[in-house]
Amino acid sequence: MSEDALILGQPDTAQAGDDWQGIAAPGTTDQGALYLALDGWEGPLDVLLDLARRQKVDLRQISILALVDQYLGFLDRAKELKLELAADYLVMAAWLAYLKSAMLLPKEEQEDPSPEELALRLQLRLQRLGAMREAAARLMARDRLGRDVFVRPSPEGLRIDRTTQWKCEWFDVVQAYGQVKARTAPAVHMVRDRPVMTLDSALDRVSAMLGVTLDWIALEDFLPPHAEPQLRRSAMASSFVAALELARLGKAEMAQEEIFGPLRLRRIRA
Amino acid sequence: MSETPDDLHRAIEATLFASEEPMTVDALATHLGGAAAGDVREGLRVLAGHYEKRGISLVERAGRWHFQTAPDLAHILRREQEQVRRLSRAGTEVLAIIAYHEPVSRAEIEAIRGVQTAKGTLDVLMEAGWVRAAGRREVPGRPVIYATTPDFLAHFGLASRRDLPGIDELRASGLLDPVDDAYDALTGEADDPDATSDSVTSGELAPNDEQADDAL
Amino acid sequence: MSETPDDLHRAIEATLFASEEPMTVDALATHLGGAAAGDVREGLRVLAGHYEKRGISLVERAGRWHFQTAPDLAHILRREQEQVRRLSRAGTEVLAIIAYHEPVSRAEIEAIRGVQTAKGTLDVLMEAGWVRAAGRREVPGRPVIYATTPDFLAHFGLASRRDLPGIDELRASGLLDPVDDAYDALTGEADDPDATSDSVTSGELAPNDEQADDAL
Repeated sequence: MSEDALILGQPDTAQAGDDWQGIAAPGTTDQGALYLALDGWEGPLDVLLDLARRQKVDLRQISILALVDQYLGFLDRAKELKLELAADYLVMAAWLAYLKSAMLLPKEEQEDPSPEELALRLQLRLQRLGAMREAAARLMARDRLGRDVFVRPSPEGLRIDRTTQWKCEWFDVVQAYGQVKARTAPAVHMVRDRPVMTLDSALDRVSAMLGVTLDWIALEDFLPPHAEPQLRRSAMASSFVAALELARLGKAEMAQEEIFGPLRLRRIRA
Repeated sequence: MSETPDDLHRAIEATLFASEEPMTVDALATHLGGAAAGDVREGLRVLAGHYEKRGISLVERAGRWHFQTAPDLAHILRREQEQVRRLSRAGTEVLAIIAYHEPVSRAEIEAIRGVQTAKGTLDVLMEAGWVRAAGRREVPGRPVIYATTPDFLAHFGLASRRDLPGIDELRASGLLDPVDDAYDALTGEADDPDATSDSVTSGELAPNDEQADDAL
Repeated sequence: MSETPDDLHRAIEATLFASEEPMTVDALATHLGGAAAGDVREGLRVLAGHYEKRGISLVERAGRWHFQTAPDLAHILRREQEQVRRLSRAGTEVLAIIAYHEPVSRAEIEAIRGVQTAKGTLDVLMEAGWVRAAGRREVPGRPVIYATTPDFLAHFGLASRRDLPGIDELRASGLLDPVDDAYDALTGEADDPDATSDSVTSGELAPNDEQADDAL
């Protein structure tokens, strides 16, 4: 088969199948002595499949007993040749020996699972491996690209040149310029005129109002009426400080009946 | 077809001739400035017919079209040095198992082959561009599963996986089913309530069956 | 020629298709196992006739034959695809500055914008055909100076640069007022590394300010 040439490391077993000369014999030496090429086998199942094929019947009809004998014979010969066998070959041998002895027992003495079942499962596995091996061979024998059929070695290739059409509106340009100018124009910082009542003016105002009467006056009443909230807060703060200052100078006295209660102020008679 | 091909046929011909890669109908339609996919498909059919008996063929592989030399002329074209990657026997078997069973996990491949798969085997197939990881199987361990690629179909001259040699027969005869399924089918699972425990027992006896059980 | 090409024609066809290089009649004859040169020459003539009206042509150049795409279909191999893209904010600003101040150097543009200008921004404007290099400024370093093109005027429908609104007009129409939104948009711009770092810095400072307020 032509695909053999493509397969590396394959023992020459496909042809040998027609002429079974013993075990896995890729050939014989001049003396006719067999030699084994265990490297070529892909494990015990591979050996079993090859042995089964040599029965020259459909894989569904193979004799498992004959197969077991052939496998055990294969291993015996390997031992004679003092070949080192991988453990899985020996495990398979032990299992097959067990299978053979079970199959030779009268039916009623057979254990569960029955040897027939084990034999059938082995057969099914060999069929599957055999099917895939055949499929692989058929696949490899197809007209393969680069071996049997060829594409153009160096096609020109299809090129798509992408060009960009840039889009921008007149207004965008003008607006962008405006924003650049606005952003980078020298900035002049001006502090806003905030409505405040200075301490001096609060002192003047509170002193003047205290001079009018000897009664207690609530601090709020010193504030300018109708003042906007900001000015009012400022006036409250400066009037409070002014009241403290007047109290310190002995010109006024302060009273508060409860925490956060209204703060009252009265002139001290000189 | 007539001796004077129409413009669309000529355009498809030229495009596929110059393309570095096989092209789908859609890719062709897009490249040809939005030709109707139906027209392109019909054009490809006509062209494939025209080239049928020539030294060049127009072929479809995995839904993508390309020109290649006629297979029967292999003998005059085969190069001194084959450009085809040489695969080991393990490589060809693993490739076949993936192609006929895809998607499959490594354990499932090993269950069929009865041996462990060398690390390099799958790598070689993936490097060749014939096999790819196709996700994970949602079973304990979440094993990676493998499938073939469009390049695989192109290389082996297959229009689709349905063209895999003998796949219908293999499927019909149950040879693509796992051993356990085939066993149950053969023995009739209904009258064999112990079938499950049996298979576990046999798994213990035959070391290689463990892998098969893992896979299932 | 007839619809069923003869074997020699098919062989020539496949050989030229798969060949790395154009081939002479002699090389073809040799490759085809010693076909008569006369037969090959005649075959090439017939094939060239067959391909005359197709999307692929068989041509002779300096005594060597090869297949090529039909010359009138060259446009299929190289398609142009146009996409419309909006000029970036940075691009628009640089364009505006060039239009108002031309000819300007890059350093001058940056001085006016207050931020560095990415190299690509000017490239885009030149690719768009709106800006051109207009010589060099005769100062140390001889920087390239830029100006707008006639295409710029045409695209924006301007008879001349004098049609651009003046600073006073911009002010009158409110375009010189700081626009918070526009500034925000600007600080988020990639072309504007200073603005970005600024915004990051202020972002870092802001939380501390808040803490300071809380403390009072």
